[in-house]
Amino acid sequence: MIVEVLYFAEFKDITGKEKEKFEILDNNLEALLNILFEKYKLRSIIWDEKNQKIHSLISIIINNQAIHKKDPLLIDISDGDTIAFLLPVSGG
Amino acid sequence: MIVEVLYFAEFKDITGKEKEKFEILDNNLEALLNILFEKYKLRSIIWDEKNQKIHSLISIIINNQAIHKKDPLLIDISDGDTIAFLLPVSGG
Amino acid sequence: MHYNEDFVKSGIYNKGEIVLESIIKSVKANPKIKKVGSIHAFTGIVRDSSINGKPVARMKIDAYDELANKSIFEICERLKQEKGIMDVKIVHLKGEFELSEDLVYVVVASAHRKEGFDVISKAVDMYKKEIAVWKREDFNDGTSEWIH
Amino acid sequence: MHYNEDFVKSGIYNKGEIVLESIIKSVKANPKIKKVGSIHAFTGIVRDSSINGKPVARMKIDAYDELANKSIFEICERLKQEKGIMDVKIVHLKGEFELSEDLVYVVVASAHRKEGFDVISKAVDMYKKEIAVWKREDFNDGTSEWIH
Repeated sequence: MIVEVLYFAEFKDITGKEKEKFEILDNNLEALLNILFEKYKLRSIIWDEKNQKIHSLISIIINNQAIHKKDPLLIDISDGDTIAFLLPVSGG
Repeated sequence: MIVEVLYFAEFKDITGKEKEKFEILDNNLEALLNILFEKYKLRSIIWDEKNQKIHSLISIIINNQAIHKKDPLLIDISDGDTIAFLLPVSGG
Repeated sequence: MHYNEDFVKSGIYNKGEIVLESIIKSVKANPKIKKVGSIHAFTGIVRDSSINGKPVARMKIDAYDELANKSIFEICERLKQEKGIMDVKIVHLKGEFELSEDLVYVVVASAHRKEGFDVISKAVDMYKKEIAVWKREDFNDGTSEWIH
Repeated sequence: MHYNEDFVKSGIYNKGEIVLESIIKSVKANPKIKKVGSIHAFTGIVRDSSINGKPVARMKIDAYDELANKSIFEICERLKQEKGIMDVKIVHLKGEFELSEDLVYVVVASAHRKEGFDVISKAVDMYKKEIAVWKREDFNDGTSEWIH
Protein backbone atom coordinates (compact mmCIF):
# COMPACT_ATOMS: atom_id res chain seq x y z
CA MET A 1 0.00 0.00 0.00
CA ILE A 2 0.97 3.61 -0.57
CA VAL A 3 1.13 6.23 2.19
CA GLU A 4 2.26 9.81 2.08
CA VAL A 5 4.51 11.44 4.67
CA LEU A 6 4.40 15.21 5.27
CA TYR A 7 7.59 16.93 6.47
CA PHE A 8 7.68 20.08 8.56
CA ALA A 9 10.43 22.16 10.19
CA GLU A 10 13.57 19.99 10.84
CA PHE A 11 12.04 17.14 8.86
CA LYS A 12 11.69 19.37 5.81
CA ASP A 13 15.29 20.61 6.19
CA ILE A 14 16.65 17.06 6.63
CA THR A 15 14.73 15.42 3.79
CA GLY A 16 14.76 18.44 1.50
CA LYS A 17 11.11 17.67 0.70
CA GLU A 18 7.65 18.86 1.73
CA LYS A 19 6.11 15.42 1.31
CA GLU A 20 6.90 12.00 -0.07
CA LYS A 21 5.07 8.79 -0.97
CA PHE A 22 6.22 5.38 0.26
CA GLU A 23 5.11 1.87 -0.56
CA ILE A 24 4.93 -0.28 2.57
CA LEU A 25 3.99 -3.91 3.07
CA ASP A 26 2.65 -4.01 6.63
CA ASN A 27 -0.36 -2.10 7.87
CA ASN A 28 1.39 -0.58 10.88
CA LEU A 29 3.68 2.34 11.45
CA GLU A 30 6.79 0.23 12.08
CA ALA A 31 7.15 -0.68 8.43
CA LEU A 32 7.13 3.00 7.48
CA LEU A 33 9.61 4.01 10.19
CA ASN A 34 12.08 1.36 9.02
CA ILE A 35 12.08 2.82 5.51
CA LEU A 36 12.26 6.40 6.79
CA PHE A 37 15.17 5.72 9.14
CA GLU A 38 17.07 3.94 6.38
CA LYS A 39 16.63 6.81 3.95
CA TYR A 40 17.09 9.85 6.24
CA LYS A 41 18.84 10.76 9.49
CA LEU A 42 15.56 10.88 11.40
CA ARG A 43 15.98 8.04 13.87
CA SER A 44 17.57 10.16 16.60
CA ILE A 45 14.74 12.68 16.40
CA ILE A 46 11.80 10.29 16.24
CA TRP A 47 12.92 7.16 18.08
CA ASP A 48 13.23 6.76 21.84
CA GLU A 49 15.92 4.02 22.04
CA LYS A 50 15.59 3.51 25.77
CA ASN A 51 11.87 2.80 25.69
CA GLN A 52 11.83 1.34 22.16
CA LYS A 53 8.95 3.48 20.98
CA ILE A 54 8.32 6.84 19.37
CA HIS A 55 9.61 9.76 21.50
CA SER A 56 6.95 11.10 23.82
CA LEU A 57 7.43 14.66 22.51
CA ILE A 58 6.74 13.63 18.90
CA SER A 59 3.12 14.06 17.82
CA ILE A 60 1.97 11.44 15.32
CA ILE A 61 -0.66 12.74 12.95
CA ILE A 62 -2.57 10.47 10.58
CA ASN A 63 -5.01 12.10 8.16
CA ASN A 64 -4.89 15.30 10.22
CA GLN A 65 -5.83 13.46 13.43
CA ALA A 66 -3.50 13.10 16.41
CA ILE A 67 -2.69 9.51 17.42
CA HIS A 68 -1.89 9.02 21.08
CA LYS A 69 -0.21 5.59 21.04
CA LYS A 70 3.59 5.62 20.82
CA ASP A 71 4.27 1.96 19.93
CA PRO A 72 4.50 1.84 16.10
CA LEU A 73 3.30 -1.77 16.02
CA LEU A 74 0.02 -0.67 17.58
CA ILE A 75 -0.61 2.15 15.13
CA ASP A 76 -2.57 0.93 12.13
CA ILE A 77 -2.19 2.59 8.79
CA SER A 78 -4.15 2.11 5.60
CA ASP A 79 -3.57 2.65 1.93
CA GLY A 80 -3.77 6.35 1.09
CA ASP A 81 -3.07 7.59 4.62
CA THR A 82 -1.23 10.87 5.12
CA ILE A 83 1.22 10.74 8.03
CA ALA A 84 3.26 13.39 9.81
CA PHE A 85 5.65 13.38 12.76
CA LEU A 86 5.66 16.73 14.55
CA LEU A 87 8.08 18.25 17.03
CA PRO A 88 6.65 20.65 19.65
CA VAL A 89 5.26 23.80 18.07
CA SER A 90 6.75 27.31 18.33
CA GLY A 91 4.49 30.02 16.93
CA GLY A 92 6.03 33.38 16.00
CA MET B 1 -6.78 94.29 33.11
CA ILE B 2 -7.80 91.78 30.44
CA VAL B 3 -7.89 88.00 30.98
CA GLU B 4 -9.05 85.25 28.71
CA VAL B 5 -11.23 82.34 29.79
CA LEU B 6 -11.14 79.02 27.91
CA TYR B 7 -14.30 76.89 27.88
CA PHE B 8 -14.35 73.10 27.58
CA ALA B 9 -17.08 70.44 27.64
CA GLU B 10 -20.18 71.70 29.59
CA PHE B 11 -18.67 75.17 29.77
CA LYS B 12 -18.45 75.33 25.99
CA ASP B 13 -22.05 74.09 25.63
CA ILE B 14 -23.35 76.58 28.23
CA THR B 15 -21.50 79.66 26.96
CA GLY B 16 -21.66 78.71 23.29
CA LYS B 17 -18.02 79.84 23.03
CA GLU B 18 -14.53 78.33 22.99
CA LYS B 19 -12.96 81.30 24.74
CA GLU B 20 -13.78 84.82 25.82
CA LYS B 21 -11.95 87.94 27.06
CA PHE B 22 -13.03 89.83 30.15
CA GLU B 23 -11.92 93.08 31.67
CA ILE B 24 -11.61 92.84 35.44
CA LEU B 25 -10.64 95.39 38.05
CA ASP B 26 -9.17 93.30 40.89
CA ASN B 27 -6.13 91.06 40.57
CA ASN B 28 -7.79 87.94 42.02
CA LEU B 29 -10.11 85.27 40.71
CA GLU B 30 -13.16 86.50 42.63
CA ALA B 31 -13.64 89.48 40.35
CA LEU B 32 -13.67 87.19 37.31
CA LEU B 33 -16.07 84.69 38.90
CA ASN B 34 -18.56 87.45 39.69
CA ILE B 35 -18.67 88.49 36.03
CA LEU B 36 -18.86 84.87 34.82
CA PHE B 37 -21.69 83.95 37.19
CA GLU B 38 -23.64 87.02 36.18
CA LYS B 39 -23.31 86.30 32.47
CA TYR B 40 -23.73 82.48 32.42
CA LYS B 41 -25.37 79.73 34.44
CA LEU B 42 -22.04 78.47 35.74
CA ARG B 43 -22.36 79.16 39.47
CA SER B 44 -23.89 75.77 40.34
CA ILE B 45 -21.10 73.96 38.53
CA ILE B 46 -18.14 75.96 39.80
CA TRP B 47 -19.16 77.27 43.20
CA ASP B 48 -19.35 75.23 46.41
CA GLU B 49 -22.02 77.23 48.34
CA LYS B 50 -21.56 75.32 51.55
CA ASN B 51 -17.85 75.97 51.85
CA GLN B 52 -17.91 79.31 50.00
CA LYS B 53 -15.10 78.39 47.64
CA ILE B 54 -14.54 76.75 44.27
CA HIS B 55 -15.79 73.13 44.16
CA SER B 56 -13.08 70.67 45.06
CA LEU B 57 -13.63 68.68 41.85
CA ILE B 58 -13.04 71.75 39.64
CA SER B 59 -9.45 72.13 38.41
CA ILE B 60 -8.37 75.73 38.04
CA ILE B 61 -5.81 76.23 35.29
CA ILE B 62 -3.96 79.51 34.80
CA ASN B 63 -1.61 79.77 31.82
CA ASN B 64 -1.70 75.96 31.44
CA GLN B 65 -0.65 75.42 35.08
CA ALA B 66 -2.86 73.82 37.70
CA ILE B 67 -3.61 75.99 40.75
CA HIS B 68 -4.27 74.08 43.94
CA LYS B 69 -5.96 76.78 46.05
CA LYS B 70 -9.75 76.87 45.96
CA ASP B 71 -10.39 80.29 47.58
CA PRO B 72 -10.76 82.76 44.68
CA LEU B 73 -9.56 85.66 46.85
CA LEU B 74 -6.22 83.86 47.27
CA ILE B 75 -5.71 83.18 43.57
CA ASP B 76 -3.84 86.04 41.93
CA ILE B 77 -4.35 86.80 38.29
CA SER B 78 -2.48 89.17 36.04
CA ASP B 79 -3.17 91.03 32.85
CA GLY B 80 -3.05 88.65 29.86
CA ASP B 81 -3.64 85.47 31.91
CA THR B 82 -5.48 82.57 30.33
CA ILE B 83 -7.84 80.83 32.75
CA ALA B 84 -9.85 77.62 32.57
CA PHE B 85 -12.14 75.75 34.94
CA LEU B 86 -12.13 72.01 34.27
CA LEU B 87 -14.47 69.26 35.36
CA PRO B 88 -12.99 65.76 35.84
CA VAL B 89 -11.69 64.29 32.60
CA SER B 90 -13.20 61.38 30.67
CA GLY B 91 -11.01 60.15 27.82
CA GLY B 92 -12.61 58.09 25.06
CA MET C 1 16.66 65.17 17.30
CA HIS C 2 16.22 64.05 13.75
CA TYR C 3 13.11 62.12 12.82
CA ASN C 4 12.21 60.52 9.55
CA GLU C 5 9.06 61.43 7.64
CA ASP C 6 7.05 58.56 9.16
CA PHE C 7 7.29 60.10 12.64
CA VAL C 8 3.93 60.60 14.38
CA LYS C 9 3.86 62.69 17.54
CA SER C 10 1.60 61.51 20.38
CA GLY C 11 -1.16 63.97 21.28
CA ILE C 12 -4.58 65.33 20.41
CA TYR C 13 -5.63 65.27 16.74
CA ASN C 14 -8.83 66.20 14.95
CA LYS C 15 -10.94 63.28 13.80
CA GLY C 16 -9.79 62.25 10.33
CA GLU C 17 -6.26 63.62 10.75
CA ILE C 18 -4.62 60.28 11.55
CA VAL C 19 -5.16 56.52 11.30
CA LEU C 20 -3.79 53.63 13.37
CA GLU C 21 -1.72 52.47 10.43
CA SER C 22 0.38 55.67 10.49
CA ILE C 23 1.08 55.28 14.20
CA ILE C 24 2.23 51.68 13.76
CA LYS C 25 4.34 52.79 10.79
CA SER C 26 5.93 55.44 13.00
CA VAL C 27 6.68 52.86 15.71
CA LYS C 28 8.26 50.63 13.08
CA ALA C 29 10.49 53.52 12.02
CA ASN C 30 11.84 53.85 15.58
CA PRO C 31 15.61 53.17 15.53
CA LYS C 32 15.10 50.67 18.40
CA ILE C 33 12.72 48.51 16.31
CA LYS C 34 15.31 45.69 15.97
CA LYS C 35 14.94 45.00 19.70
CA VAL C 36 11.13 44.78 19.41
CA GLY C 37 9.30 41.43 19.36
CA SER C 38 5.73 42.60 19.77
CA ILE C 39 3.63 45.60 18.88
CA HIS C 40 0.44 46.13 20.87
CA ALA C 41 -2.36 48.40 19.67
CA PHE C 42 -5.50 49.56 21.45
CA THR C 43 -8.28 51.37 19.60
CA GLY C 44 -11.16 52.88 21.58
CA ILE C 45 -14.31 53.16 19.48
CA VAL C 46 -17.84 54.53 20.07
CA ARG C 47 -20.05 51.83 21.64
CA ASP C 48 -23.83 51.94 21.25
CA SER C 49 -24.47 52.08 25.00
CA SER C 50 -23.15 54.06 27.94
CA ILE C 51 -21.55 52.42 30.95
CA ASN C 52 -24.97 52.19 32.63
CA GLY C 53 -26.65 50.75 29.53
CA LYS C 54 -28.33 53.86 28.06
CA PRO C 55 -28.48 53.71 24.23
CA VAL C 56 -25.93 56.05 22.67
CA ALA C 57 -26.49 57.61 19.23
CA ARG C 58 -23.21 59.51 18.85
CA MET C 59 -20.42 61.10 20.84
CA LYS C 60 -18.52 64.35 21.09
CA ILE C 61 -14.95 64.66 22.33
CA ASP C 62 -13.56 67.97 23.55
CA ALA C 63 -9.95 68.52 24.59
CA TYR C 64 -7.77 71.19 26.15
CA ASP C 65 -5.00 70.57 23.64
CA GLU C 66 -2.03 72.19 25.40
CA LEU C 67 -2.72 70.45 28.71
CA ALA C 68 -3.68 67.12 27.16
CA ASN C 69 -0.61 67.09 24.91
CA LYS C 70 1.58 67.75 27.94
CA SER C 71 0.02 64.87 29.93
CA ILE C 72 0.16 62.51 26.96
CA PHE C 73 3.83 63.32 26.46
CA GLU C 74 4.54 62.70 30.15
CA ILE C 75 2.66 59.37 30.20
CA CYS C 76 4.54 58.16 27.11
CA GLU C 77 7.94 59.23 28.48
CA ARG C 78 7.24 57.63 31.86
CA LEU C 79 6.16 54.32 30.31
CA LYS C 80 9.10 54.25 27.88
CA GLN C 81 11.34 54.01 30.98
CA GLU C 82 9.83 50.62 31.87
CA LYS C 83 11.95 47.55 31.24
CA GLY C 84 11.72 46.16 27.72
CA ILE C 85 9.57 49.02 26.37
CA MET C 86 10.91 50.59 23.18
CA ASP C 87 8.06 52.90 22.20
CA VAL C 88 4.71 54.20 23.45
CA LYS C 89 2.34 56.36 21.39
CA ILE C 90 -1.01 57.78 22.47
CA VAL C 91 -3.20 59.59 19.96
CA HIS C 92 -6.58 60.93 21.07
CA LEU C 93 -8.99 62.27 18.50
CA LYS C 94 -11.50 65.05 19.08
CA GLY C 95 -14.66 66.16 17.28
CA GLU C 96 -18.03 64.54 16.61
CA PHE C 97 -18.15 60.76 16.30
CA GLU C 98 -20.70 58.29 14.98
CA LEU C 99 -21.12 54.76 16.39
CA SER C 100 -18.05 52.52 15.89
CA GLU C 101 -15.78 55.38 14.86
CA ASP C 102 -12.25 55.43 16.35
CA LEU C 103 -11.73 57.76 19.31
CA VAL C 104 -8.25 56.94 20.55
CA TYR C 105 -5.18 54.86 19.70
CA VAL C 106 -2.47 53.52 21.97
CA VAL C 107 0.50 51.67 20.49
CA VAL C 108 3.28 50.02 22.52
CA ALA C 109 6.37 48.28 21.16
CA SER C 110 8.16 45.89 23.51
CA ALA C 111 10.94 43.32 23.47
CA HIS C 112 8.57 40.64 24.82
CA ARG C 113 4.81 40.40 24.90
CA LYS C 114 4.35 40.23 28.67
CA GLU C 115 5.79 43.73 29.20
CA GLY C 116 3.87 45.05 26.21
CA PHE C 117 0.51 43.80 27.50
CA ASP C 118 1.23 45.26 30.95
CA VAL C 119 2.26 48.66 29.65
CA ILE C 120 -0.51 49.12 27.08
CA SER C 121 -3.12 48.38 29.72
CA LYS C 122 -1.39 50.84 32.05
CA ALA C 123 -1.23 53.46 29.27
CA VAL C 124 -4.99 53.21 28.71
CA ASP C 125 -5.76 53.53 32.44
CA MET C 126 -3.46 56.56 32.61
CA TYR C 127 -4.80 58.50 29.65
CA LYS C 128 -8.36 57.94 30.87
CA LYS C 129 -7.53 59.49 34.25
CA GLU C 130 -4.91 62.07 33.42
CA ILE C 131 -5.48 63.82 30.10
CA ALA C 132 -7.66 66.91 29.64
CA VAL C 133 -10.23 65.28 27.36
CA TRP C 134 -13.98 65.02 27.89
CA LYS C 135 -16.64 62.97 26.18
CA ARG C 136 -20.29 63.81 25.75
CA GLU C 137 -22.65 60.94 25.05
CA ASP C 138 -25.63 61.92 22.89
CA PHE C 139 -28.37 59.42 23.68
CA ASN C 140 -31.04 57.97 21.43
CA ASP C 141 -33.72 59.86 23.39
CA GLY C 142 -32.23 63.22 22.33
CA THR C 143 -30.58 64.01 25.69
CA SER C 144 -26.83 64.41 26.19
CA GLU C 145 -24.43 64.02 29.05
CA TRP C 146 -20.81 64.98 29.60
CA ILE C 147 -19.16 62.05 31.37
CA HIS C 148 -16.95 62.74 34.40
CA MET D 1 -23.55 32.32 6.43
CA HIS D 2 -23.24 35.45 4.37
CA TYR D 3 -20.12 37.56 4.78
CA ASN D 4 -19.31 40.86 3.20
CA GLU D 5 -16.23 41.41 1.04
CA ASP D 6 -14.13 42.69 3.95
CA PHE D 7 -14.28 39.31 5.71
CA VAL D 8 -10.87 37.87 6.65
CA LYS D 9 -10.73 34.24 7.80
CA SER D 10 -8.37 33.41 10.66
CA GLY D 11 -5.61 30.98 9.76
CA ILE D 12 -2.23 30.51 8.11
CA TYR D 13 -1.30 32.86 5.24
CA ASN D 14 1.82 33.28 3.19
CA LYS D 15 3.93 36.31 4.04
CA GLY D 16 2.68 39.27 2.02
CA GLU D 17 -0.85 37.90 1.60
CA ILE D 18 -2.41 39.96 4.36
CA VAL D 19 -1.85 43.07 6.50
CA LEU D 20 -3.11 44.02 9.97
CA GLU D 21 -5.26 46.74 8.47
CA SER D 22 -7.39 44.18 6.59
CA ILE D 23 -7.98 42.16 9.74
CA ILE D 24 -9.09 45.22 11.68
CA LYS D 25 -11.31 46.21 8.75
CA SER D 26 -12.85 42.73 8.87
CA VAL D 27 -13.49 43.03 12.62
CA LYS D 28 -15.12 46.42 12.01
CA ALA D 29 -17.43 44.79 9.45
CA ASN D 30 -18.65 42.28 12.06
CA PRO D 31 -22.42 42.82 12.58
CA LYS D 32 -21.79 42.97 16.37
CA ILE D 33 -19.46 45.98 16.02
CA LYS D 34 -22.01 48.37 17.59
CA LYS D 35 -21.52 46.59 20.92
CA VAL D 36 -17.73 46.96 20.71
CA GLY D 37 -15.88 49.64 22.70
CA SER D 38 -12.30 48.51 22.18
CA ILE D 39 -10.25 46.75 19.53
CA HIS D 40 -7.01 45.12 20.64
CA ALA D 41 -4.29 44.13 18.20
CA PHE D 42 -1.10 42.15 18.77
CA THR D 43 1.60 41.92 16.10
CA GLY D 44 4.53 39.55 16.61
CA ILE D 45 7.62 40.69 14.70
CA VAL D 46 11.14 39.30 14.19
CA ARG D 47 13.42 40.44 17.03
CA ASP D 48 17.20 40.65 16.52
CA SER D 49 17.95 38.21 19.34
CA SER D 50 16.71 34.82 20.44
CA ILE D 51 15.22 34.21 23.88
CA ASN D 52 18.71 33.39 25.22
CA GLY D 53 20.30 36.46 23.64
CA LYS D 54 21.90 34.97 20.50
CA PRO D 55 21.92 37.47 17.60
CA VAL D 56 19.30 36.59 14.99
CA ALA D 57 19.72 37.54 11.32
CA ARG D 58 16.41 36.24 9.94
CA MET D 59 13.66 33.73 10.60
CA LYS D 60 11.74 31.01 8.82
CA ILE D 61 8.21 29.96 9.72
CA ASP D 62 6.82 26.59 8.64
CA ALA D 63 3.23 25.47 9.22
CA TYR D 64 1.07 22.38 8.84
CA ASP D 65 -1.77 24.42 7.35
CA GLU D 66 -4.68 21.99 7.80
CA LEU D 67 -3.89 21.31 11.46
CA ALA D 68 -2.94 24.88 12.29
CA ASN D 69 -6.08 26.27 10.66
CA LYS D 70 -8.18 23.85 12.68
CA SER D 71 -6.53 24.84 15.97
CA ILE D 72 -6.73 28.54 15.14
CA PHE D 73 -10.43 28.19 14.36
CA GLU D 74 -11.00 26.36 17.66
CA ILE D 75 -9.09 28.95 19.71
CA CYS D 76 -11.05 31.79 18.11
CA GLU D 77 -14.41 30.07 18.62
CA ARG D 78 -13.58 29.20 22.24
CA LEU D 79 -12.53 32.77 23.07
CA LYS D 80 -15.54 34.31 21.31
CA GLN D 81 -17.67 32.54 23.95
CA GLU D 82 -16.09 34.63 26.72
CA LYS D 83 -18.18 37.41 28.23
CA GLY D 84 -18.05 40.70 26.34
CA ILE D 85 -15.99 39.34 23.43
CA MET D 86 -17.45 40.10 19.99
CA ASP D 87 -14.66 38.92 17.69
CA VAL D 88 -11.29 37.16 17.76
CA LYS D 89 -9.00 36.80 14.71
CA ILE D 90 -5.65 35.05 14.55
CA VAL D 91 -3.56 35.24 11.39
CA HIS D 92 -0.16 33.54 11.33
CA LEU D 93 2.16 34.14 8.39
CA LYS D 94 4.66 31.62 7.03
CA GLY D 95 7.74 31.94 4.84
CA GLU D 96 11.11 33.65 5.22
CA PHE D 97 11.26 36.81 7.33
CA GLU D 98 13.79 39.59 7.77
CA LEU D 99 14.29 41.46 11.06
CA SER D 100 11.24 43.50 12.16
CA GLU D 101 8.90 41.87 9.66
CA ASP D 102 5.43 40.86 10.88
CA LEU D 103 4.97 37.17 11.76
CA VAL D 104 1.54 36.99 13.35
CA TYR D 105 -1.52 39.12 14.08
CA VAL D 106 -4.14 38.69 16.79
CA VAL D 107 -7.14 41.04 16.89
CA VAL D 108 -9.83 41.02 19.59
CA ALA D 109 -12.96 43.19 19.72
CA SER D 110 -14.64 43.57 23.10
CA ALA D 111 -17.38 45.58 24.78
CA HIS D 112 -14.95 46.84 27.42
CA ARG D 113 -11.18 47.02 27.52
CA LYS D 114 -10.60 44.80 30.55
CA GLU D 115 -12.05 41.71 28.81
CA GLY D 116 -10.26 42.58 25.60
CA PHE D 117 -6.84 42.80 27.28
CA ASP D 118 -7.46 39.48 29.07
CA VAL D 119 -8.57 37.64 25.96
CA ILE D 120 -5.89 38.93 23.59
CA SER D 121 -3.19 37.88 26.02
CA LYS D 122 -4.86 34.46 26.35
CA ALA D 123 -5.15 34.16 22.56
CA VAL D 124 -1.41 34.76 22.16
CA ASP D 125 -0.53 32.19 24.83
CA MET D 126 -2.85 29.69 23.15
CA TYR D 127 -1.63 30.05 19.58
CA LYS D 128 1.98 29.78 20.78
CA LYS D 129 1.23 26.44 22.46
CA GLU D 130 -1.45 24.93 20.29
CA ILE D 131 -1.00 25.64 16.60
CA ALA D 132 1.13 23.55 14.24
CA VAL D 133 3.64 26.27 13.39
CA TRP D 134 7.41 26.19 13.85
CA LYS D 135 10.02 28.89 13.72
CA ARG D 136 13.66 28.56 12.73
CA GLU D 137 16.02 31.26 13.90
CA ASP D 138 18.93 31.89 11.52
CA PHE D 139 21.73 33.37 13.60
CA ASN D 140 24.34 35.95 12.67
CA ASP D 141 27.06 33.27 12.94
CA GLY D 142 25.49 31.28 10.08
CA THR D 143 23.96 28.56 12.25
CA SER D 144 20.21 27.88 12.50
CA GLU D 145 17.89 26.38 15.06
CA TRP D 146 14.28 25.25 15.00
CA ILE D 147 12.72 26.41 18.27
CA HIS D 148 10.59 23.97 20.28
